[in-house]
Amino acid sequence: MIPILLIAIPLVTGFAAFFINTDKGAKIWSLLASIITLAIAVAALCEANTSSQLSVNAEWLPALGAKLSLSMDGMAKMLCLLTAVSLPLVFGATYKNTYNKPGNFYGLMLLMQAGLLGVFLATDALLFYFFWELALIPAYFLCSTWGGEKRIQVTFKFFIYTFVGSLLLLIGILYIYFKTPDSSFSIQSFYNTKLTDGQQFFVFWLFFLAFAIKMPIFPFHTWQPDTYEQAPTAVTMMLSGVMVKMGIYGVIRWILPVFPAAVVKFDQLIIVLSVIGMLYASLIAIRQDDVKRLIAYSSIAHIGLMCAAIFSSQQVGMEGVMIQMFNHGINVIGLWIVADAIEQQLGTRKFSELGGLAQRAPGLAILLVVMILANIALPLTNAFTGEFLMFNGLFNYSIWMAFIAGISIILAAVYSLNMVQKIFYGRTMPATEYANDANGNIQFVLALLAVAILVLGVYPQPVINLTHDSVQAVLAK
Amino acid sequence: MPIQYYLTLSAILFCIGVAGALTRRNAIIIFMCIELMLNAVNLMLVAFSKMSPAVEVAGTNGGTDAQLFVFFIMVVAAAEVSVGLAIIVMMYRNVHSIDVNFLNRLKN
Amino acid sequence: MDITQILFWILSALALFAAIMVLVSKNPVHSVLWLIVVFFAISGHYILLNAQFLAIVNLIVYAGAIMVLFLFVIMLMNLNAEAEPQKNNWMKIIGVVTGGLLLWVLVSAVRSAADMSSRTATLKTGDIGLIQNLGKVLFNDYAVPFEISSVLFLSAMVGAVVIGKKD
Amino acid sequence: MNELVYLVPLFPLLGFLINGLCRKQLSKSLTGIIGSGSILVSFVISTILFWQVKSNGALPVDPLFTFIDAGSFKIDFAFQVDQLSCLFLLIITGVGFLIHVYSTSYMHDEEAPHFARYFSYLNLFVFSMLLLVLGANFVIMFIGWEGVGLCSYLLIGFWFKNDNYNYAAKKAFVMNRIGDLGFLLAIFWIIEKFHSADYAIVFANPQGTLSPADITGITLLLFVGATGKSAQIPLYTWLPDAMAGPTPVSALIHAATMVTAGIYMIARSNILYTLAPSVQAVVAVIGLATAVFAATIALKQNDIKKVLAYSTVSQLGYMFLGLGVGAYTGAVFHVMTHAFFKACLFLGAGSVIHAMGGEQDMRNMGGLKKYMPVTQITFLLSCFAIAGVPPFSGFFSKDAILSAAMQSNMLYYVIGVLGALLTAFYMFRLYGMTFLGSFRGTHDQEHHLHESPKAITIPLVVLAALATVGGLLGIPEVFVKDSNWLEKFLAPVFAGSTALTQAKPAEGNSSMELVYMFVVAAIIVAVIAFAWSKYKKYEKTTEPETGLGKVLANKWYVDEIYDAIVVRPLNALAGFLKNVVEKSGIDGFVNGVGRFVQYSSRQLRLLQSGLAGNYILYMVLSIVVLFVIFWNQTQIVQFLENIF
Amino acid sequence: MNAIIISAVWGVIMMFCSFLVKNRGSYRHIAAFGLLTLLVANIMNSKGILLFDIDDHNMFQFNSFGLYFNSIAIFSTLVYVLLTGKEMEKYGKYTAEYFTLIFFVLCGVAVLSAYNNMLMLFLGIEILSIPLYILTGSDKKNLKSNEAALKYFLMGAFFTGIMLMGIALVYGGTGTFNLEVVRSTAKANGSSALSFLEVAGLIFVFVAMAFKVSAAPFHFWTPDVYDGAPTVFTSFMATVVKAAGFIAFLRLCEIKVIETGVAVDKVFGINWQLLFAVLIVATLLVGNITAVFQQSVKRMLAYSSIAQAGFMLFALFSLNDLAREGILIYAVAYSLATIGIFAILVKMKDFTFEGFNGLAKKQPVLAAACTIFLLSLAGIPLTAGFFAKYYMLASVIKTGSYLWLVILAVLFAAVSVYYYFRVIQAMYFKDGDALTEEVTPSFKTGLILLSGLIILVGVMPTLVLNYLYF
Repeated sequence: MIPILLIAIPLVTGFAAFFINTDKGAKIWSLLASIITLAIAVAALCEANTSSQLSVNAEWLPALGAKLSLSMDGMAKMLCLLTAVSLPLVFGATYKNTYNKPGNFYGLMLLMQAGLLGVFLATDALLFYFFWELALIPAYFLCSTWGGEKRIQVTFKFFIYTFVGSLLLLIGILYIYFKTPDSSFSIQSFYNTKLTDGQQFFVFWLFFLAFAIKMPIFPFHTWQPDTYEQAPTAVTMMLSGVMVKMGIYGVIRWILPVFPAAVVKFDQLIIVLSVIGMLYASLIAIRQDDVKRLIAYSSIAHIGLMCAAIFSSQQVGMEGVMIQMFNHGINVIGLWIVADAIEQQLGTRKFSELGGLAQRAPGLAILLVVMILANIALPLTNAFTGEFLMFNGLFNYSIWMAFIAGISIILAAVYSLNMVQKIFYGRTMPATEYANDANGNIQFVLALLAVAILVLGVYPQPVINLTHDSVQAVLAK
Repeated sequence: MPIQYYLTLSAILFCIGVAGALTRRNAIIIFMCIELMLNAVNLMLVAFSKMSPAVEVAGTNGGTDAQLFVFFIMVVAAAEVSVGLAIIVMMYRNVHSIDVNFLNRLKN
Repeated sequence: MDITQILFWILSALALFAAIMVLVSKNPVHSVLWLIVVFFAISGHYILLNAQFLAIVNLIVYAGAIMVLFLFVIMLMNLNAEAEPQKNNWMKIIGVVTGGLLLWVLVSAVRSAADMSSRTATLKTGDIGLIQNLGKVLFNDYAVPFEISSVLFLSAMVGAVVIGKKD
Repeated sequence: MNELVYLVPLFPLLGFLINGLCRKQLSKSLTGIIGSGSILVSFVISTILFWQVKSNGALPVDPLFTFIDAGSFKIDFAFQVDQLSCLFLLIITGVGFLIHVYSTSYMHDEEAPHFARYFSYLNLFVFSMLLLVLGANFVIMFIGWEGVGLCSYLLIGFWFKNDNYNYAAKKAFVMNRIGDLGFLLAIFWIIEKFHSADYAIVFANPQGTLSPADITGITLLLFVGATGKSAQIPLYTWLPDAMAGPTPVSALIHAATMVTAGIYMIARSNILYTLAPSVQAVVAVIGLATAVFAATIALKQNDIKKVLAYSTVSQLGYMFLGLGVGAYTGAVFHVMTHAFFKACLFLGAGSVIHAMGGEQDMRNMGGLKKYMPVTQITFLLSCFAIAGVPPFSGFFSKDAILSAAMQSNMLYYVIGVLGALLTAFYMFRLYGMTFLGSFRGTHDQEHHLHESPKAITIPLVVLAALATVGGLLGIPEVFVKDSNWLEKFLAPVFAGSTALTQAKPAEGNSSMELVYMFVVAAIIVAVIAFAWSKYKKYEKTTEPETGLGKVLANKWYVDEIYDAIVVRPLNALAGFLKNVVEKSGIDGFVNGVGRFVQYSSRQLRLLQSGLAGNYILYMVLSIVVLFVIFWNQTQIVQFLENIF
Repeated sequence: MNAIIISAVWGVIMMFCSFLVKNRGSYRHIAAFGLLTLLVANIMNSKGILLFDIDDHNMFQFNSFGLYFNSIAIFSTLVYVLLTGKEMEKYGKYTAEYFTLIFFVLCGVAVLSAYNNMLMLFLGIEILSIPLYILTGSDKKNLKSNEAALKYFLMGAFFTGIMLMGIALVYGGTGTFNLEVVRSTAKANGSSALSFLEVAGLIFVFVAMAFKVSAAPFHFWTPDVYDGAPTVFTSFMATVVKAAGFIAFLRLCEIKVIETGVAVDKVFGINWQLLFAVLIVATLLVGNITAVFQQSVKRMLAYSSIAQAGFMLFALFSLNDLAREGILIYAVAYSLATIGIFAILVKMKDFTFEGFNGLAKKQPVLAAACTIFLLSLAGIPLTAGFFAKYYMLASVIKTGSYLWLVILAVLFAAVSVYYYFRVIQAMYFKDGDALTEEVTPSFKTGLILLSGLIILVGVMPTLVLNYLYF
């Protein structure tokens, strides 16, 4: 029952929101809707994994062997929680922003949330593919309607790029579908299908390309910085906070168990790619002059680490990925909120025009510092546990990979501190001369995030336990 | 008379028709060449209808249906001609030319 | 080499020559006339093949009706050699070559059909071409197509009116 | 009674939270009281703990909660109080408390919120440092390790309006991170082998689990971490720049406590090092090199704090030398004494700077003796201590290290002694230029020269006293039999190592050692006398340094070299990636695909020429082509199968 | 049989209406009613209720598939007439005649969906084509219309010749015009199983059919004709007629390809798949790539229809049950979406992409509906178009070979997104005042219903397919 609600509520409220014309009305409506969703997601946490409340299995297209089957295990719970948490945060933080056609904006946001939740819940390949696309379409309209000046081309590139990926995914799904003994799309029969190595090596790439583009993994990442830069920040938060997790989730849920042989064969290559991506993105981030682009590249670096950890296929690394998916989500949302606060108030994102903001906006400064510390995975912030475990897994895979990847820790310190220093320290600039501190909502949301960061940093065990079963399940395959 | 003679003959006529359709620009001539192609086909069909030994298959009336097919072809040809000439005339009314390349607004 | 074979060769030669003349003659009227010659030659073939009905229909419908219609139109537009649009020679050569290629394809198809080599077309004999046989079959087995072709005619008629009528 | 352990770090944490969150509300005095008070409390608790440990050995470890349980291994949030850690506890909280008190006066010019910010940072630092030394496993140590790094970053950049300070802060943090990476990898290695990071498990019987290669790797990586944190070659350059921070910070973090974390770590894992002699040699050589190298630089610095900074680096070098030659007790001993006299020196320098109104260049000082007697006396005592003049503390601690060095390798000893002489020289150059001779500053500077207030002088006196008598804790065996209290106290910690190194006779030819000791002491006194007389009548000179002097004054151009071989290439690479690879390369390719499609569209549509004749031509031709394909299909299918 | 006769009869009725009924507005209502009756009659037929007892001497072979497609075609025509029938009144005074011709076309469609004899194929194709020549040229004063009609007619006649040549050769090889050849002695002794004449003939026939469904490289007429013809008729041509062509083609292949393939693949090693692979690649390439650069939405849609044909060809390539179902879904999805788009297009004053700028602000309903249609054409999930493409890809993947073909198709599908979304961008993200003719509420309702239908099929394709198995 719960999965249905999780998807239905944002879906319905989203469509309803299209007919709300007043700015305030739309905001209240969507905020309420997202909070209800959050409540349900929390309720899901309380259910035991075996509980019948957590799985739905209805007929959909019997002729095709596709079912409307949704279910939640630890990982799904965790990611649904992330999705459900992020939207109220986003709405809260951007409460003061105004959009023309507010109804459409918030409606699309809710629809996107529905799609994301669906992706995390679906245990039927065709259904999964449906939600995979459903999450993409609203994002497309959101970005190219309310984005920056280059929005149309950039978003279009993003769309086509990911669309190619998902079509390849579709081919892969169909290919396995015809190999399944009972010709069904259910994830179980996918797991039970025995593919020859040759088939695995081929289909693996169809799947992986789709996910790699979504994550994104070097060298498929070029859509990301542009999109994050151009998209309205509220959307960017969802994109980088939640949507990139789709790719990682896909790899864990759909690739590792289905193509064991291929994973063993290609893990070297993919880990190398990811590690290159980490260093590459970090180096580029060092030279960025734009807050949003910097965050985008740092996000690429983090995702690269997660991908590498996944393919090192060590339990430790996997645990790390799980917890990090959640933590990276909230951390990066926090960073975007700060970026948005700055841009909304000062109208610029260029480091060269910022500086000395700490004197004008001490509250924002302190909160940003917390976010940044989480971003560089300082101990006792949430990210530390995740990265510690992931690096540990990577180390067990290969000490040299761990070493090279570790360099990105140093680079991360460089660009993150650059950001703090250029925005908040030093003398004030014309732009920041008369700035004042961020408004209450933003500070409140950021404070919430900061608390979460520290709590999860000191006591991460709950999240680890939550996803423990999924890790076991994946590694068992 | 070996059947292949007839086949070859009608093939040649057919291709002459094709070549005509390719080499001329006058719509009417092209149309006539197409008629020529149809006649080549007719000839071939009639030749097949008289072929011996016929390809033995059940449930047909020997060569008759081939000749009836020719008949239908003529029927259709007549119908096509009426429409085709109407179109050509209409075009001539508008542009006073029946050069197929004269009207060239639709391209790319 | 009996008379029928001689006739076959003559008619074939005539048909081919006339067909070529249809292409090469500048004046559309001449083309029409040459085409009629082709039709006559083909009708001759029909008679050789003992398909009298078709031979007659061919003459009446094609030579008689269709070609006359063509002539009317050409006269009505008083087209002549001068008004005749010409393709440049390159296009002509390419056209001919292409036709030749198609011929090559067809002929090689015919020749690679091994089972045809042994077969012949029987001349002068056989009565399937006679009108009563054809009529029987036409109004038994082929009644439905016959009726349906009337739809074709109706649409052609309507079309001719819609398109041709001045308004 | 064990809950006390958790109270030790708890109070600084509380202080941090209170000062940090209520920085707008609290008055300065209240902030100061909270800040220093919290440290005082934890100092008191530490002393209690100390007595417990002293009476009945190391306290048992019981975890507070499970920090990470990743299935294959489990990391507890647990504290361990044994002789080593409680010694450090005393140093940290004790010296820390004095410096807090000092700060209340030193930082008084800041307005309240920043004042509170300063104290919250300082408390946070103490908290992290306590975590570092209290942690019962490497991960907790790493947490503290990074925490102190963060605090040093925040405190160096405390005056964040000044960009150079920010750069210094960033430099410190990044260089520490380089070391941290090594530390982290070492931890992974340990976890991989032991499936745990607890000291108890790791040090129980390492040679059982670890291959020699493992040990070498782990110890090397740990040492990399140490070089970062404790400012050894090649990662020492951040420390001198770190002097950008407020002087008490330099005293606490960059002299007394944080920089000794590296020594703590190695002393903690002494057993591993004892098992890896080759790495020990590396440690010794690096330490020695750093000691002498930094000392040479210190010879020509004119910024009072810079001199002290380089002397710190050099003293840390001595400690590593000690660790390298297996004199773990000596190293820890030197950590302690160094904490006393170096803290005292820094605070003294701070008081001088305070009096000089922010002036740090010694060339503009001189003759301060008569203006600020207390500072001068305490400073002088500390100078004797650091120079290693008997019976000051420095003499004993340094001797403990040097004698061990002599036993392991004569060359170490000689070079070590040379370094000691340099130390003596530049310290008294510093003293002379500052306090002797006549005042060389401007008039209004001279006008309000004054002795610093009590809050500053009292800590100075206390520290000076400690610096003077502190040595008595470890009087070498050669004087009085088993008089070395510290040795006995720390024995349990280093038991494993000593068990392994029984081969060496504890006291070799003690008579020889005594001779050496006093010869050296004599030379040192001579050097001091020379420096004293030389800089008593120091006059400000304008002609620039030349030759070696110039090189030394420019710190051997190390910063420039690093800049040339690391920083600039990295920036260039980043720029190349950003502007060329990313834009033209990868993204260029992606967009190129799109452009190619459009281009081919532009070409392909030309086929649609609009001429019916051509259309028919194309179509007839394609019929022919289809036939050709059809006839050769077998070959084509073959071909396709070969491709796909 | 019901459909064939009734459509012919109703065509005649419409003909009489042209002078019996004065009010031109009422023609389309009569036509709609006729279509309804036609639909009912056809469904009765598929339920086994025959209104006319005629012995067709095995000229036809009615099966549920053909009849079901027939219903789909009639239904689409109904939708078409309801949405855009009014527009026909713009072109001359022959509205009733146009409806007549449309009914005749439907008669041809009915023939093609059930023919069992080459002769009926030939007649059906002609009945399909000749009215279209006329409809194309119906805008007599418009030179583009003339040109289109002339080109269409000449090429159509030419390929009639090609097809006849093919049929003749097939007859030579088999001695009959029936599709199923009862090879009495044939199958027994290998090589005489079929003469190469039949194979060659089939190639000719396939080429002619490829021309009718505008598969490259026999597509050249399509862009010009679709562009030149009056938009309202383009819509009809591009949807119902093209789908019918595919059904005929599929029927031909299912019988001929399978039996010849089976009969002789040892002898000649015939591999029809290769032939179709070539056609598919060419069609996808030409359709998608050329559409990218178009400036006029109408012409873009012409090319996109070629691209869609490329996808439909997959059914002929793989010829399995999925292909059969798929072509039906595709017919529904593609026809409905295209009819919808053209219905919107005829309301536009300016057919270029710029003409759509800012439509979302002025006509939100039109824009939204148009978006759904475009998404369906692009094959985005939750629209019928997705399952259309899904079935096509699935049918090929099921055959297990030629996976590269699928990947290629998918890449081209991504290209197609490029030009479909250009319209969406114009409508939603570009500023401008899109000029439309007045839009009646009923029209809007129609669009909304249509888009609802498309989404319904997109979620529940089985709704469409289940009827197939009644």
